[in-house]
Amino acid sequence: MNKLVVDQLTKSFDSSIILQNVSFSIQDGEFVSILGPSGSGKSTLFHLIGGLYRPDSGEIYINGERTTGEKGRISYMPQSPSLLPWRTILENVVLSSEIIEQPNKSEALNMIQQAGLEGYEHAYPAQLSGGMKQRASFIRSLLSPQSLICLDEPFSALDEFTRMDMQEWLLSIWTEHRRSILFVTHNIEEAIFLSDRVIVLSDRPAKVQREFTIPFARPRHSSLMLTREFLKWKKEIFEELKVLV
Amino acid sequence: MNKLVVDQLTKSFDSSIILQNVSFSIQDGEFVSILGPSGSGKSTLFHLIGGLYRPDSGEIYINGERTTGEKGRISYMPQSPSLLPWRTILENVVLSSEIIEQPNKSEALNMIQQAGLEGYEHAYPAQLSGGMKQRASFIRSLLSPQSLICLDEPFSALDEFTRMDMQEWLLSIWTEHRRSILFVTHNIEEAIFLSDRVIVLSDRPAKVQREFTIPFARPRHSSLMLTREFLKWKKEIFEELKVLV
Amino acid sequence: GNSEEAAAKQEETNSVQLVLDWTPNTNHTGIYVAQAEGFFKEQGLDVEIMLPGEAGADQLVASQKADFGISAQETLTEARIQDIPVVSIGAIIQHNTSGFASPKDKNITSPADYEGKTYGGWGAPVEEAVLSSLMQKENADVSEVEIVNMGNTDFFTAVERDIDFAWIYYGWTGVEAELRGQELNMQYLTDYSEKLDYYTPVLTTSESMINENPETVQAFMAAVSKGYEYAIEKPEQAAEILIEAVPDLDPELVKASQEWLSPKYKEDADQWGVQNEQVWSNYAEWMYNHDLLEEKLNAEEAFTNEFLPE
Amino acid sequence: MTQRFIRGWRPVAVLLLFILLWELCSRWFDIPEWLLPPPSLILETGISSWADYAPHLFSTIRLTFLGFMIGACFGLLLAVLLHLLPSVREALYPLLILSQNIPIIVLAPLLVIWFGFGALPKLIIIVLVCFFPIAIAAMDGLRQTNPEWMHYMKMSGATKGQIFRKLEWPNALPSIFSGVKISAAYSVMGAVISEWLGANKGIGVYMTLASSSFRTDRVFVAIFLIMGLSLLFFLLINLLEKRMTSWQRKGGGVHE
Amino acid sequence: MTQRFIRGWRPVAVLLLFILLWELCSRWFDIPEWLLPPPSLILETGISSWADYAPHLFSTIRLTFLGFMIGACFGLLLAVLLHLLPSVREALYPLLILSQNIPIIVLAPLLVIWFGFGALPKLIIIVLVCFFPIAIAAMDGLRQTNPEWMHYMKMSGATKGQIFRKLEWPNALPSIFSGVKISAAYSVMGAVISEWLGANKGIGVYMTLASSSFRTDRVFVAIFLIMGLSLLFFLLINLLEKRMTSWQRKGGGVHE
Ligand SMILES: Nc1ncnc2c1ncn2[C@@H]1O[C@H](COP(=O)(O)OP(=O)(O)OP(=O)(O)O)[C@@H](O)[C@H]1O
Ligand SMILES: Nc1ncnc2c1ncn2[C@@H]1O[C@H](COP(=O)(O)OP(=O)(O)OP(=O)(O)O)[C@@H](O)[C@H]1O
Ligand SMILES: O=C([O-])O
Ligand SMILES: [Mg+2]
Ligand SMILES: [Mg+2]
Repeated sequence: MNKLVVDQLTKSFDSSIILQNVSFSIQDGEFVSILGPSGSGKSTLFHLIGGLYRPDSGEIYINGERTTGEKGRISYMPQSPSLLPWRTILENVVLSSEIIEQPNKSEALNMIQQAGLEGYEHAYPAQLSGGMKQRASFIRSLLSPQSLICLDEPFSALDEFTRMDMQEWLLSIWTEHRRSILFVTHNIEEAIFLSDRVIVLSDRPAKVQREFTIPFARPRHSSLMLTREFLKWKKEIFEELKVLV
Repeated sequence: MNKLVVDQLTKSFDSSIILQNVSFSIQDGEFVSILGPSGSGKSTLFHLIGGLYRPDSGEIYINGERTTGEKGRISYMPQSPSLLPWRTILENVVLSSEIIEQPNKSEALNMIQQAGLEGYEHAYPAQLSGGMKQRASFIRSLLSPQSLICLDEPFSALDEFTRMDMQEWLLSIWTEHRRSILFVTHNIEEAIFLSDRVIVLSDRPAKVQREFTIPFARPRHSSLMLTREFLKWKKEIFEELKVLV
Repeated sequence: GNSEEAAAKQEETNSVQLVLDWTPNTNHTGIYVAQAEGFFKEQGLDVEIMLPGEAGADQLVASQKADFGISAQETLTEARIQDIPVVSIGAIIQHNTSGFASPKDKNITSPADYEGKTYGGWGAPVEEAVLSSLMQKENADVSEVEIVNMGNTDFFTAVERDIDFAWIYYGWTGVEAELRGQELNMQYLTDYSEKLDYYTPVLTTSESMINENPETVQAFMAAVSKGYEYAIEKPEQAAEILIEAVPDLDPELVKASQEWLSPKYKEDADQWGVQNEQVWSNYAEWMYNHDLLEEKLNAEEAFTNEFLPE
Repeated sequence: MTQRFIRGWRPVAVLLLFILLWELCSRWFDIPEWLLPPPSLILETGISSWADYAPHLFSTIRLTFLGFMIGACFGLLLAVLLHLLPSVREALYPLLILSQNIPIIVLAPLLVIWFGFGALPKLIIIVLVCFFPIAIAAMDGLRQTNPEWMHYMKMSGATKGQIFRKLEWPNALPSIFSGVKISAAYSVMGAVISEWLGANKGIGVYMTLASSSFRTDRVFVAIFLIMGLSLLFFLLINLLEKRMTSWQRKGGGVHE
Repeated sequence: MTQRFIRGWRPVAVLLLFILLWELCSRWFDIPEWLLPPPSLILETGISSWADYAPHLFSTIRLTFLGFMIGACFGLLLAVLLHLLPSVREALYPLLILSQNIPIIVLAPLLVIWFGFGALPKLIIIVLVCFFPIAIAAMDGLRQTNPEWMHYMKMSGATKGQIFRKLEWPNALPSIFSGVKISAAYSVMGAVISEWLGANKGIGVYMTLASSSFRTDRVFVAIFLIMGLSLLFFLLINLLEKRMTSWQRKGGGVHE
């Protein structure tokens, strides 16, 4: 079944077209990454899926229902952490679940620990480093009960090791709970390592330039990244992106 | 001559020690990168060098003068773009030079174009994508007349190609104007490719774990990254960081 | 010496200021007549008429921010007890025209009827004392009256609601009632107690004015007397003059009020403005006896007739 | 454009409705005119006695405008000063509160005695009324700067003056306008109250005279003038605000 | 702690200095007591006539407190309502401005006719005075939410109510407190003015009587009571603000 169908989306701001006839879909339980040049419209695409604004034309279907312009259908991690400064980290991470149901504090505390933020449960966002805020925002999206998770560059502010930890953690959660994930990143390796499919968006106006289906079996181990097959994929996607910039 | 000397810096927040006896120096015209786990204290180090707050102990010397706690001695690009929402992009990028001297608008316009932001000179920050804001913030730091530039993860929100463009551009400006650069990044390749030296900070409390002097001749070409020598360096630094996390 | 005096005189004769006690009304007609008919000018005076606003005429006169003012005997008595150096230099109306008024349908015809009724006042102790004085004559008990503070609410509004009777000046509010066709019952203070027949309003000046510029006071009173004489003789023309000077007043009310008030300015006195020491000491004594004054008033110092024209 | 036009008419429609209701109530319940005259009578009086009150009106407008300007400038200056000198702020803040609690009845004689009957004491009263909301709102706005921006400015070596001009001031503008709007709403009333200090001209005087001769219709004409004036004033400031914070409607703006 | 103590005493020191100066001026320039009594005399009268004014004082405190509470709640409620219903806001905003320009002199008779001489009309006046700064400041604060946070909340499916409770309200708190402080500063004076509507008790009554019998010292005792009261009130609200926005002093805080 299709978790998400994006059908011929077009969106412009102030007469300049940002997205033009973008179409793709995500299967139930699928992990799909989006790659594309900076400013091409990835975040805008998320905003449309999340119902923040309506597309100029085209439709969005989630779980088979037409949800164009409807909010509250996805779990969302924005590109900038967007933590509320008057809430502690614990209060911030439960926000997404608070909106929909009774928040589960013990699960939240557990996740905070997993993300390496123990000791900061009761700190305020201003007391955290950039990467720590990003992890808090990440936890917040994971704690949402929604089955489609849209992550907008979730690990951009993390060092390689913390990033790898987070990636593995994300994969384990994803496998365990069979959620569908739409993932924006600028890191090609990350996209290949995590995804079932990688979608490459072209520059403004953004169209789906190409889709890659990544064949690696799961569970994947980080050693995968050193294999020749992996490097081949990396190179291919790299070349695809190169022509765009 | 030493452009910057950081001497036995110690800093704690609320009784938890963040930096402990951190010492290093940067030669005039040198390009030094700092690597370290998320939350280790890299941004805090920048804040101390910039004089935002005083260290608990230790001293900072810029151009041979003791400048501990003095502001206005460096050009600074913060980790989050921190653009002023009521200023257009052009007005934002000239802010750093406005503070010190008469801003040079034509140079600014030129740089905006170089960064791929032409057409957005008169847009407001809210109209830009995450990566575009980061580039604007980057331009702002380059337009400052200060000779020591501190960049805090300047390219984290950029796709690989835009990032490479920016790196090359940064190097060309650096060579041309012989400025000294202190560069925080999470990308090991980027650190090696750009730097004369790479400093690895340990996790909290952060100390200088190790310093690597990168021997590659300049000008460097991106093909360098595919050489075995480069990969050897990458692996060495990778291993050094690995033990920290 | 001489030239200084002349210069001083020159200055004073050029301009003096008069503060009213309230907004302009028919109590002030003589002053506006003197202004309009040039009586002040004849005396070499250029008079500016000011409204007091919140600033209170007595303090302004005492502090010489204004040279002359309008006040009333009861106020001036209290002021003098507090060592405020103001002096009354002429009674504008010979007898107290105030009293307790109520709409006819309330059936209040004598102070005895106040029992069980609600009085609307402004919360001053003097009110209860006056009520009590009136009611005692009829063997009624003031404690049977409910006294409510009605603040700045006007008479007509107040009696529409919880209030049965209030203290008014007939010459303005009473006449307005006539114009509205609202029939009133009125008990004048003077009908019940001689001691309450005090002067209200009066013209005032400061002690230092009297000491330093007696000629100016003399000249001022000469002109004002002439103005009030005119108002007594020609009420209609006088009313027109007031309406002309203050066009924002209601002309109907001014005319009717003037007609009612003109004969009362002088009434039974030999001359407009004369004051009797008896009146001053009587009322002060009454106040003192009712615990409304902390000390006894030296009545002689409170007023003077010396500036009235021959 | 037409949409803006329609939106602009909404409040006008509500006002008209309100006035209509009032007129109807006056007629139905037969409310006496001396208590609450119907709008039609007020309009009539307003038109017929234009010549009577025009000089009063202009005098009040002049006074209000001058007083508000001085008051706003004073409030802003004070806020800036107290913002830049935190130790002075703490010492003077309570005095600001006290300044709003000096009853006119006490201040009036003192002001007249010190400054006579001229324009000065009246201006002082309007300034006293107007400076306060601006000062408080501006101080609060100036304090609430995004710390990230502040850190950037400080590390870039911006002087106190530059931080103020380039960061704190533009950042505080919405708060300041909030204060200015409150002040503007009070300014006309402040002028009217100040006229009770003793003036021979002004809407306040006109109203007092009308009230003392029981001309309720004229009292209401005065009120309508006061209200119209302050509304006009408010709209002007709103317009200025829209112009000066136009960036808020770009991008970051309101999608819905 | 001791530092806080020292900071708290700074304004007190300024006040004491001011009072000292006043006392000295009174003596040097021999200002008559009926015009401006020296602080020493005011203090003396204040102590000796405590029994006289205590009931007045308590009556005013009760009235102020009740009126302010109702006014603040009303202002907040109105702001929230108008914020959540933007079309109603545009229609009613001008009426809010107008409400601040109804002179008490006009309102008073109407209130008396409708509600008599009880507590209700007085409360209405205090509410009228207090609700406005709160309503304006709250509306402005509620509008100024960081669009990033707003986008997050909307996309997460937060209802209008949730956005309000979890985002807009806490975000507006500093602005709201700014309004509440302005209102608190006005509330005592509002109560005193409302007592002119007709009251048998209250500082306003005490002051009017003192003034009409030229007891300037008592008038000043009343003023000091009014000021003291509003200062106290203001301090309480400041304390509450510090508690409710304590996060502002953590981390994001003021480094210097
Ligand atoms: N509110 C807006 N008003 C006007 N233009 C906008 C607005 N939001 C986004 N844009 C424009 O839309 C384009 C795409 O922006 P978007 O944020 O979707 O890019 P992105 O692909 O997420 O880039 P990045 O990788 O840098 O985050 C940009 O050119 C941006 O200028
Ligand atoms: N204002 C503050 N108050 C308290 N703790 C703080 C404050 N600022 C930073 N810290 C703490 O200092 C540590 C280092 O923070 P810093 O921002 O320097 O990390 P960083 O190395 O830049 O991390 P990142 O790579 O995630 O940006 C963190 O643990 C953070 O919680
Ligand atoms: O002082 C008054 O606001 O009436
Ligand atoms: Mg983006
Ligand atoms: Mg950092």
